[in-house]
Amino acid sequence: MVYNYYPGCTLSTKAKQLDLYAKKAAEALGFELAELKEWQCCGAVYPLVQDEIGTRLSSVRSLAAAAAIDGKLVTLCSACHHVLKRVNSDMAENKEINAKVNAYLELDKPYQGETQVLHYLEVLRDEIGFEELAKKVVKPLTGRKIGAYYGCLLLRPAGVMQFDDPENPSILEDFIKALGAEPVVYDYRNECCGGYIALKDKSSAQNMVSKILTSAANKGVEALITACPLCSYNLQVNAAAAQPLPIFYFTELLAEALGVKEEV
Amino acid sequence: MQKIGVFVCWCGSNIAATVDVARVAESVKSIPGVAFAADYRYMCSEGGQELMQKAIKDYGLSRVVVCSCSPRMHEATFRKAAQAAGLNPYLVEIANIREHCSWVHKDKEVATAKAIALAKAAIAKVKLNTPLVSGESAVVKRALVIGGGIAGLQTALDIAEAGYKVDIVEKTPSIGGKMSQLDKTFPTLDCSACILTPKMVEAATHENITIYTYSEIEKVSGYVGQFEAVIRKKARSVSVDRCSGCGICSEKCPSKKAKSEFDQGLRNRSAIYIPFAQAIPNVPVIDRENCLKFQTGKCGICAKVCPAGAIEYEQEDELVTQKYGAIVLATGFEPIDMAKFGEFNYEYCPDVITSLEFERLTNAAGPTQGHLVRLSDGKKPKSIVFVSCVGSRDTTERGKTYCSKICCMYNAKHAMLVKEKYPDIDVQVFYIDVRTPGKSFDEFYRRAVEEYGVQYTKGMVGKITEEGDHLLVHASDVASGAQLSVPADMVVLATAIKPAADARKLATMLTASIDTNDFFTEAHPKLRPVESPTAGIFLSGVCQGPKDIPETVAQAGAAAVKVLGLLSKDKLLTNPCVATCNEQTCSGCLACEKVCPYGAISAEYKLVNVKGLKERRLIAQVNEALCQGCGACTVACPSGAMDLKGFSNKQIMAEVDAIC
Amino acid sequence: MLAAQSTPDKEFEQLIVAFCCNWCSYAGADLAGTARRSYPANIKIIRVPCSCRVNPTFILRAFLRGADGVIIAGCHPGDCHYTSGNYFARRRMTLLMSMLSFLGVDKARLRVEWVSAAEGNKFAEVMTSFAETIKALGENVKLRDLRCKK
Amino acid sequence: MHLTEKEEAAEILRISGVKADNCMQCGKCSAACPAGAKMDILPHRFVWELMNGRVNNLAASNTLWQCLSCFTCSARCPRGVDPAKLIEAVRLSVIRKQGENRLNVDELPAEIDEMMPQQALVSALRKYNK
Repeated sequence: MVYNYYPGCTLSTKAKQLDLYAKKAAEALGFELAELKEWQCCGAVYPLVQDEIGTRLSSVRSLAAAAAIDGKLVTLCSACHHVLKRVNSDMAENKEINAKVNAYLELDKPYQGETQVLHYLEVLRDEIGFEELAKKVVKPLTGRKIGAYYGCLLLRPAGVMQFDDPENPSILEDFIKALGAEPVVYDYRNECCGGYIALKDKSSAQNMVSKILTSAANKGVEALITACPLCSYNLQVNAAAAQPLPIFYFTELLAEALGVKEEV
Repeated sequence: MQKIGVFVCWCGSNIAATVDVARVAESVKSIPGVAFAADYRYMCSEGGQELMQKAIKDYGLSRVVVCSCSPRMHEATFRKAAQAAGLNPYLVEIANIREHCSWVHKDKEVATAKAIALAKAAIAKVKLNTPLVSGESAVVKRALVIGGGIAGLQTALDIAEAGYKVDIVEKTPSIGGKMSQLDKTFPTLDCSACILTPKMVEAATHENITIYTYSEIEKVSGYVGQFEAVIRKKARSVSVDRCSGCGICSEKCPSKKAKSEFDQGLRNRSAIYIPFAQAIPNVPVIDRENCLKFQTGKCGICAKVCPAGAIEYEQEDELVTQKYGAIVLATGFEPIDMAKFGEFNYEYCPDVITSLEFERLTNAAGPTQGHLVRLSDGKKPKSIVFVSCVGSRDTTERGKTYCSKICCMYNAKHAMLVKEKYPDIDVQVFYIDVRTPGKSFDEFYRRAVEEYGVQYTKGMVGKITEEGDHLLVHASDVASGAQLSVPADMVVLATAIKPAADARKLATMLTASIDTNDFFTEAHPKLRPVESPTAGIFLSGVCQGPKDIPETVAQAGAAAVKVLGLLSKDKLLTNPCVATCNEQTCSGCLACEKVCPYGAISAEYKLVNVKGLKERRLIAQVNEALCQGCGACTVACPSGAMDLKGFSNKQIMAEVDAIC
Repeated sequence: MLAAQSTPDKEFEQLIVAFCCNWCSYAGADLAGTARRSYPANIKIIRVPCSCRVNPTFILRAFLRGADGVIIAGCHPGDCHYTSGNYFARRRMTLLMSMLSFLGVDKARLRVEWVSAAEGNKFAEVMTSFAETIKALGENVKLRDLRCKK
Repeated sequence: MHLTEKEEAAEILRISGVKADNCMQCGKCSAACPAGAKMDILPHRFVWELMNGRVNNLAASNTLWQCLSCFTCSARCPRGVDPAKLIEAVRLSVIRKQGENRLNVDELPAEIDEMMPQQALVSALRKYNK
């Protein structure tokens, strides 16, 4: 199986590991991530108002490109996934946005939101299956207490993202279980890390991150996993007074459990 | 030539403000057959009816059309009025120019034109109406009440007291319902069990009442006055006759891991169990899923210890068939599931509980003997937060759009009971609005604030987190516009209520209407609140909509009165709008028989007059007592022989022609 | 896609016939009235005991007489007052729709909807959306008996 | 063309696509807003002002710059109102005016560190700059 793949800008620079481990793990699991030829930055934040058309265009170009191949597009970065998925939903549901975007882009075939945007985790859960994944694990992470840090963008708004229960998600816990480790549920796993506020107001980010880390540590979490480069950054850099925890991209643990981490 | 009278109602300004009623009357006058047309302020009033009756006599009217509100509202009224003036009641047609016209259109021109079109359709139809005569059917003098909570018990008792037989079918092992789980009741704070148990005993000992517990309705057929229900008596595995209720079996039962349904899962029960001390009947039931004897074949201890030899492992479900004149639905409610509301941490924190769990926790007969303690560590809480509207007034797919109605009052009750017993516990209630209409209700709530010092904060709770050994309630204070983080040892969620899970299944079985929330629909929201639109089906208690105990009891009594009104009749008039077969054209193919849901059509050899010759042919025969008048057969009939009285092919075709 | 559609020279006066079953949809229409939920006035309701009472010939007759659309509204599946009438209606109307397609008439001119007695809002929404569909489809020219044209 | 405050509020509601009238002021959006500690106008209050046709004090509020678009408010609202979209609409109405950018490109180098991902820079520029 070959999936169209949208890496996004951060995965080519600061978050290379997220991308590399994902590709290695995919190989071990028997699928391939084929990078879209000419993808552009998704814009990092979803334009929340209806009259922002220009900021939706780059996402639509990638979505349309995937539609022209086989109609599936796999993402890894939470932000890219969020933006692509929501813009895609606008193209399918919002007549006004659809008409304006198509009028501007003049694609060969008007784009109607037909591409299925899949997060890498959804590929694992829905296309491969965690049970299958568990069978392919060669170095189970037995005894490790891992906390899933979901953050915001994968889960909310649930109606559009259709990813998991936004208040009580389980996909990452099931993933951790499949790798042989012990998932630890803590209260702040779906709370915001502060995101881009780290630029303008570090203390806000520090306040939020310390709540997350403390909540996780109190439940006995030994390491956190995430799918988002910005979350990963905040959790590491803005820990402030809280006890720091090792932060991994989920793909790194995946590669480790599949025995392909060393190859990177 | 027909002489048709057309009466256009103003309905005060309800119709007249949007429809030019005079113009409607004027414009139909020229239609052939219309002998009289007039408009009147209120056709349903005595004056309006007199106007119609006078016109029938003065003009020798043979047909009547009333342009007014929905026929579902006043068709019966106008038919009766016409009948009093000597006209067959089925020669009256209604043009619905209120609900379907004046109330949904704003432009007077447009609405008037539509009203005229609807009047013309009714005139076209009424020309083809034929006089119809109702048949009669007998009434079985016995009522069925589905549900043995306070609603069902009250309805059954009222019917039984009037001298009629009633059967109560309750799906759990005991009657009593949700009220038996409650500790105290608002606004009087009297003990729930103290007022309920006497009623349970009264019902159980009443000579006119038969109670089927641990039983469910399997099937219902028939119609008003003549229902037939099949009741499945689930195998109790214990003989009701021999058991003395001593309880040794439960005590000795080695399987004690099942969650007690009655205690909301807060304690375990044995596999053979009586749900609660005052249960009626006071006879245990074996929960076969958890019984070692049934699961492994080994054990059998209960049979060995039972001094009465009442244990019957070989018992099987039993089906009882019974005829009833009327059926009352009293299926009650249950709290919604908290699974979709992860932000309240109900799944992970034992000290976040629902209000019904709180009732069990404060009940002297409950799992803690009434001692208010935390489920996590058994310690007495120093502070409790109550959260209102959890899932109520929620238009997202997580919750219920309606107000659950009882929560504001029980929150005040719970808060007050805590303060009364433990003045040192801090109690805070978070609310969106406090809704306390009802006798002595607002006074009750204010007492919690003014006398007991319960802190009421307007604002919703957004998240509950665990911080060490206590909880942190993240809420907002809407009045001051601030965020609050309130430490609490226990949080009680006032969860929305929803109709019992089997309501939908019963609605389908009984063809009783149900709304989008699965509450049973009443025949009219104001004027017929305890009747289902389906004749002979009545509604009692929360299955019709959220209610507290006083309202439930009042409605239960009202439902009983309606049942008595029905049972006191010896005969009922049947709907004369039934199918009829034209023997001349019937080919005897019996396509009609296959689609009839009531088995009302049979085949019969008959001598038929064909072009002057008598011929013996197979003909479809309609049993008018069984036919309910749906008309399925009329469409299935390939020869067009089958027709429906009151909604005949010609009549509907005439309406189509008049409209198009 | 929208641009491909030609706009008619002038608004045509649509005519829509709605057959409503007495127990659910007619009551739903009543509720729409009680709740003052507006819908286009060119929808005229004919009361039938059950959606299964609607003979396909009534519908064809309406089209012949110049109706631009016909809608059958009945109880939700499983909720039929007569247990199974709406299932008959559904099957019959599916067949009628394919016949309409065969005749070269857009089958969207005929619609079957389930509206319960409690769904006043839905009744108004369904009628409004059907009227929009018919408006987009334009006048019923194909099936109309031109001699019936008023 | 100069809009009155009421017209401006109506315009905000239009471009946001949010039905603010569905709000019943329960305050659930504000209750657990992770950025609420530093907001001068909490989300429920923000919706309330717009429902009542007021926008001027919202445009001057720091809520615009504190909101992180984490959508916690949107996810928990029992009435399907989306406060995050309303905040974004007002924020845009401010930075679309000339000279109102909150973050300029030349300020960036001073704010970033070695580890900071591109995603943060792009997001911040999108949110604070037009």
